[in-house]
Amino acid sequence: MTRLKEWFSSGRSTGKHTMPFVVILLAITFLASAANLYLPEDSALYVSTYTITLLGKYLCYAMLALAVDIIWGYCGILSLGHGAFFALGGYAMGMYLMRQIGDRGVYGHPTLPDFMVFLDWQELPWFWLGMDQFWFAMIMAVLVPGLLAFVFGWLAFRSRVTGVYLSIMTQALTYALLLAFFRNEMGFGGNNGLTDFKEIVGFDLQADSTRVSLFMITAFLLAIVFVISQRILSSRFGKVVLAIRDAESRSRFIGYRTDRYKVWLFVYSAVIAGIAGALYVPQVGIINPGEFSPINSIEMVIWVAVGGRGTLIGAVIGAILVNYAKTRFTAILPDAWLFALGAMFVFVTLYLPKGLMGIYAQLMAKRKTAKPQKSEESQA
Amino acid sequence: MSAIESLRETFRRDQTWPMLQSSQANVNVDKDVILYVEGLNLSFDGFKALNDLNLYVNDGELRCLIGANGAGKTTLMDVITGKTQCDSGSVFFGQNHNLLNKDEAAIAQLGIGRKFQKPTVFEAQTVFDNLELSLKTDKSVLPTLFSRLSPTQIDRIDEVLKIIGLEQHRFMLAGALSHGQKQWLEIGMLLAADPRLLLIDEPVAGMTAQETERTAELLTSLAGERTVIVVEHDMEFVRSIARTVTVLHQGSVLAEGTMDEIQSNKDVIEVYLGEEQAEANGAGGDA
Amino acid sequence: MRHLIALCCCLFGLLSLPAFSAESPISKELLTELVDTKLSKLQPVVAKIEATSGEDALPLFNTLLAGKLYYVRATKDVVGQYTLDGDKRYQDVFTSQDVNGLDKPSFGSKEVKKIRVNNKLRVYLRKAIAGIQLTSKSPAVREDAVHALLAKLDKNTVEIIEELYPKEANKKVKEAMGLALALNVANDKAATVSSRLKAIETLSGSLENSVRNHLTKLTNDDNASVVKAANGALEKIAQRANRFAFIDQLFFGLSLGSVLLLASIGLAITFGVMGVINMAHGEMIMLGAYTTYVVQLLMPNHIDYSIWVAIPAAFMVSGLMGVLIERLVISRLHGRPLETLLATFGISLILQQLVRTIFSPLNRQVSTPSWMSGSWEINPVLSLTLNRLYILAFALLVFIILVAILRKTSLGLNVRAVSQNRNMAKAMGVKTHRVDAMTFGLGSGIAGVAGVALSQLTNVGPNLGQAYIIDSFMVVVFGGVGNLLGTLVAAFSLGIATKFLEPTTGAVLAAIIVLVFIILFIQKRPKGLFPQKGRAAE
Amino acid sequence: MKLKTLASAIALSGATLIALPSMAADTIKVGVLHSLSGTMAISETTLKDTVLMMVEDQNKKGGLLGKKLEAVVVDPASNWPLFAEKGRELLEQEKVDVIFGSWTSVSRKSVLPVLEELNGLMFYPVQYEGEESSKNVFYTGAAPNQQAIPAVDYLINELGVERFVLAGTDYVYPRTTNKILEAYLKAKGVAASDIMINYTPFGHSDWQSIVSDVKKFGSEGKKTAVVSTINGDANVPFYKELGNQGISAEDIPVVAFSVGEEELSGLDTGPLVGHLAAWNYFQSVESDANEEFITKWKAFTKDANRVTNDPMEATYIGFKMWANAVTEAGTTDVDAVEQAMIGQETPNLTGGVAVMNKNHHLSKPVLIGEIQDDGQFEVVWSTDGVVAGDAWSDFLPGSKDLISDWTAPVKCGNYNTKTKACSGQNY
Repeated sequence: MTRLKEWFSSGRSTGKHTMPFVVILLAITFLASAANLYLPEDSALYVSTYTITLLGKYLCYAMLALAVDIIWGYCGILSLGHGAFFALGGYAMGMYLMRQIGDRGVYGHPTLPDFMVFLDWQELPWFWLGMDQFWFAMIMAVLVPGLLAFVFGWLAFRSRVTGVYLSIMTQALTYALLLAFFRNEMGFGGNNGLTDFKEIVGFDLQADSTRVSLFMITAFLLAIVFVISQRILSSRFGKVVLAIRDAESRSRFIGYRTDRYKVWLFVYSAVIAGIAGALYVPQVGIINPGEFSPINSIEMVIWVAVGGRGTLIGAVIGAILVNYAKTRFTAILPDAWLFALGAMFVFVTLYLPKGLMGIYAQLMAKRKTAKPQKSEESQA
Repeated sequence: MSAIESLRETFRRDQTWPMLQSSQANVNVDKDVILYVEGLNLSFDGFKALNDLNLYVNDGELRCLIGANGAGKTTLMDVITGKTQCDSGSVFFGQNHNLLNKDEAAIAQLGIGRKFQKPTVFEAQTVFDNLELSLKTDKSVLPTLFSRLSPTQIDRIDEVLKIIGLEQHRFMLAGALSHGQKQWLEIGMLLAADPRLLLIDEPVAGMTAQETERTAELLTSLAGERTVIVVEHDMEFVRSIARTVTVLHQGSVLAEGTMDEIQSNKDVIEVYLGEEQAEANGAGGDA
Repeated sequence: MRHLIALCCCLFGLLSLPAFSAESPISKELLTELVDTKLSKLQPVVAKIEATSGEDALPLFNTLLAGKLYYVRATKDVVGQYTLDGDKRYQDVFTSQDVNGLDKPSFGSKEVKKIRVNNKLRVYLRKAIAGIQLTSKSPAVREDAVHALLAKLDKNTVEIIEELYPKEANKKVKEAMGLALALNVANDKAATVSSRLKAIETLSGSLENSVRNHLTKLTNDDNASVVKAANGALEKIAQRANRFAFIDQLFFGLSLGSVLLLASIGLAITFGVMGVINMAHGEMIMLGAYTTYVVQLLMPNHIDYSIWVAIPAAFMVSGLMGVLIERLVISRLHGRPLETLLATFGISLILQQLVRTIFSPLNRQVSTPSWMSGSWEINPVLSLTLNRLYILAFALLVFIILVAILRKTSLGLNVRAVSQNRNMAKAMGVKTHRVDAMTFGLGSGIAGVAGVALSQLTNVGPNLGQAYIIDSFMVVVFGGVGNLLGTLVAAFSLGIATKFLEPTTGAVLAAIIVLVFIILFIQKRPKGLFPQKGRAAE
Repeated sequence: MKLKTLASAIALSGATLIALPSMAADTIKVGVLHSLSGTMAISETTLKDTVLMMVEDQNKKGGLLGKKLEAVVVDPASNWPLFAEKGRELLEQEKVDVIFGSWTSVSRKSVLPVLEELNGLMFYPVQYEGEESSKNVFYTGAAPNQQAIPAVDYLINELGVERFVLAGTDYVYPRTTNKILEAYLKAKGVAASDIMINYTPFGHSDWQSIVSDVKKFGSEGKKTAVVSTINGDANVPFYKELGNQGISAEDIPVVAFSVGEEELSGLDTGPLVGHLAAWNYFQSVESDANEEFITKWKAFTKDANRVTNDPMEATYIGFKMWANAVTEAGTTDVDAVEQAMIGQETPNLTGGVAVMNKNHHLSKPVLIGEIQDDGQFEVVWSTDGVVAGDAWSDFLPGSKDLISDWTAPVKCGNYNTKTKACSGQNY
């Protein structure tokens, strides 16, 4: 414990963006929330609930992007299946919310969710048991993705499935889950998924206050995840991870069991994705197998690519920007959106391998060289 | 299912994680032979890379391996360091460590360092980090996560930096180093881990004369408390450092002895020295 | 006004051939009745016509069955519609000469009305026609007629057959007739038990559905021995049927396999040989399918040949697109497979949206050439659909050609050289850039050709490619990257596995099981079924 | 006004689309919530165009309540959560007075809570599984008893079918419909062994084994028919396989509930002639209203080959009714319009009059058509009168006691006639 403390307190090479980022993030959150709750509707500065939910969604995506970046940007593992972990977390939350409906479903059945009633299931399947307890559901939300990631990673990394193979395998993984969750026999509501939620831990999901608090919780968790990740990656563990990315065999030859490092990083990333999913569901009000579709998972990767992989802040910025662009484009000219998205993929990979943060870094570098003292030259 | 098992395996109470066990379980060398390679065979579909190869290396010795391309020098190193599985034979480190049932990491933790033909360092990280990563410490996940540099470790790194002459570049990205410097850094990384046995593959390829000289000094200085095996084409270099030379040919040992013995050996002259000129030029060529 | 003129000229047309209605072998009254009655009441009328004018009604019935029978609103004359270079014209059903004479304009769509038929009527018509055709000249027609009649034998058909049976010369027809009579006897409670048993014996040799149905009915006959015999016969039939059912399933597996092979073989080159992940591979297939569509648009009157034009066309289109992509994007991302993956995925999005904007998001209609539609009836229980047979053959052909190209041609040599050691190949003076472009073009072109084949099986729509991309990656990885034979084996084994799983697990679960299997398999053998060995692989 | 929106737009910390300087005061806003991209775009773009056409039409007639109509189109991109988000955008940002939208059940279910929270008004124009009735939604498509049950009756009575294959895509509409049909058939005395149920995933393309199973099932003596709730893309390969395995409509007729003119335009109908579909509307129906509608449609889309289909008519009827209701109520206020809607009558395109019932479902005629070689349907049978849409099926154990009645005193979407309780309302 004390060890943990000093680990955090130790100022050693904490990312210089972390603090500003956290401050800005929380500031915006507070302002927006306050503006929504305490300003009258017709005030010029009023922030509509629509905006709040939208922002909340973006932040969930940001967290998801963070998860993708941690393994792709830092460890070079391109997962095209992170949507799976996101969705699993989401389903755990969804199941909890479903149970919360209780007998207020359209059929007024005390325990069974509506979709089970009209497909006349007799009693609750075993995996729904306990899901009416918030804490249990939340444990599941991190445990299930974590476990899946562990099993998959354990198998994949030990047998040294790497690079493109791994990407394709992850894609197959999420695709298989997609098919599975579409089946109504699975007991997850099939194509319709889980929806029509009423309340979460006793708070009415439709109330603005609930939405705002969900939004704030998301922001806080994002900040926390961000800081923890930052610390992990700047620890020696982080250095090993980078080492694995750049020269895996070399790292093995100096005595690191790279597969275990990868597994645990993968699990960590999956858990974050799961949390993001769990936060996402109550805010958008539905979870269905669509979240498993491989396309989604690939889209997440492009958020990171745009923002700049290998920098946590880049992932966050990328996720928010791309999704904001999506919201706007799809509203103005839907057809153009897919062209734009596609073009973004090509352009970024061709011309911005480091993403927006890359550009930023270049600008900074320029400014540095402009200044007189040139650390490296002086040493060389 | 397999998840459960792997979990159980990983979290068994009655044992410390294999990677937590002290890697430096003492190497038994009272026959003062540190490396036993016996009857090693390996073939890549048809082509016999190693052919009943036997090799014994004494503790603290500096041994040079020479041989034409495809003689199996690098493959031998691959097998010793666990990169490649051999078809048959046995490799023992000291008398008590069978290397064939260990993976690269375990072998490295036993104290066997390996330097590749073309230098591989972690280009995206600073020279300092490179050395820190290769320090001889507990290299399993959790300890690494919470580890902090101790003063002694920092001293050790500085020491190594001095040895390989990169003090000024400690905060430079390894990627920005010159070819020669990278070679040195890689050797430095081996030193930082202070191994019992170093396998060094063409250390002076592409080095300038002075660099080569210094490398020679370094390696000779290493011999003694460490065992060093060097693969090199540059005959001059070999002559300058070698006490014992082993000639490999078509995956098995052709001859062994001092440089002079080797040079007077008929079959060697036949199969190897004939080509040596070309080889040397080749080596000079890409310098 | 215009109507009036049209009317006049059509009347004039009628006058111009006064023989028209008189010539008709069916009385004008009946025809008018045919025109006037509602669809639901039509059947008795047809029956009457059949009864009165038998043989002569054949052309009328055929036209009616084909849904080409119209009548002129003005005169209530029945006419048959036919198309003469694109525009609809009307002809005398019986003499089949143009009603208005070819030199004059035909009726407008307002002047004629279609005489509608529904399933019930179709069934009746087929039977009627069959009845008439029992005495047809061609034995084939006669045989079909008998088979058509097997379903429901009524008294008078049996009588007809009975009197035809002895005279019948053609063996197969005689057989069929014998079957019909046997059926009749077997069902005939009046007949002696022994004769019935004998009849059942004959029946047990046949796989006809109708036979089985009758036998099933017989199993609750009041005569015990008949029941026993019937059960025995059914048993016998069932055994034979099952054997064929297995073959059937095997064929399904192979067919699915061929589809997978087609979809993935292009990838086997771009991914397998070049090591380039082309997420837009599916869209190459899609382009091929759309090319087929366009080709058919351009040659609407020669659908049968359209495929032969479409194949090279599709190859060119997708191939060129492939080269373009390679030059513009992939070549710049050399040695960065993950980036390539993303970029090509972007391209796939663009291509999809492109066809959406050009061809609309709706599925496009690609019609099947007549020689590809229908099925090869080996016997009543085993029939292989032609289009899938052809596609199976086609897939193998493409595979062989591809192997030949890689083994024999200089391109193939270069490709292999580059794929094994790029720098060395460069040093040896191989124009690696050109080779890359060519290889990628080849792979994409093949995908396009696959698209032509798939257009015969499934939707031609913007999402066509998406449906196959994951499967094809699975196939290539499972088979072992860089190994065409592996791809072949993988495709067929996966296809067959899926098809044999399906009956027990259902389609979805089968797909999932196969996927999971592959995932686990790759964990065990990361290099697939047929891995490349040696240092080259590292 | 403008200033305010502008200011708030800035206030929205840039994170939302800036409301186009809205003239909420002098136009009535009609929201269109149909996917224009993604998998559902195939079907939904048509409906978007239909609404735009109706709006244009209405404006030619001088709009409503002296105001012009303004269509606000958004694209939920076939992404279910986006339906909720875009729905909120329409109601909260754009302040639309009515929404025409959704195709799939899941998209409707996704947007439903938003509608009820913000008390919006939506018209849902697609045949669906029923088992729902919301105060804020009017269901102008067919409920199972307006499509499935008459179709089965037709099969039994007209074609003498004794065995049934219920084949569907594995999602809620086919599942529910087939459950209902199963119960109905059993009630009609069809043995369980004569009912074969089969589900396939979305876009299923390899139908060989299933079709051959159907063939076997149908070759066992009794007249067999397939009742298909197969959705969208999967149909083309399904029918192609049918054609190739030589299953003609005379042997085993297929009656489909999701195959309309639009789907047929995607395939070569030659081998399908005689197969059936049950709808409330067919383009081929001869009536002046229909004629006019079709010509208008072709003019609007500038495409002589564009076909019309049932969901379009449903949209048409819904729009007409809404327009009347608004004029009647003299306002676009949701609650007023909702009450005014009930009892609205609008002539169908196929003749007869559609009536909006207390349960927010329509009374419509049911037609059964046979596929013709020109990609159109030939009506071979139709109900004598109109059939009232039934929100809660009487053939499902869960819902046989439920009714929906949005007039006083019940005012409840799912009112249990046994317990006299109103369950599952969000307000």
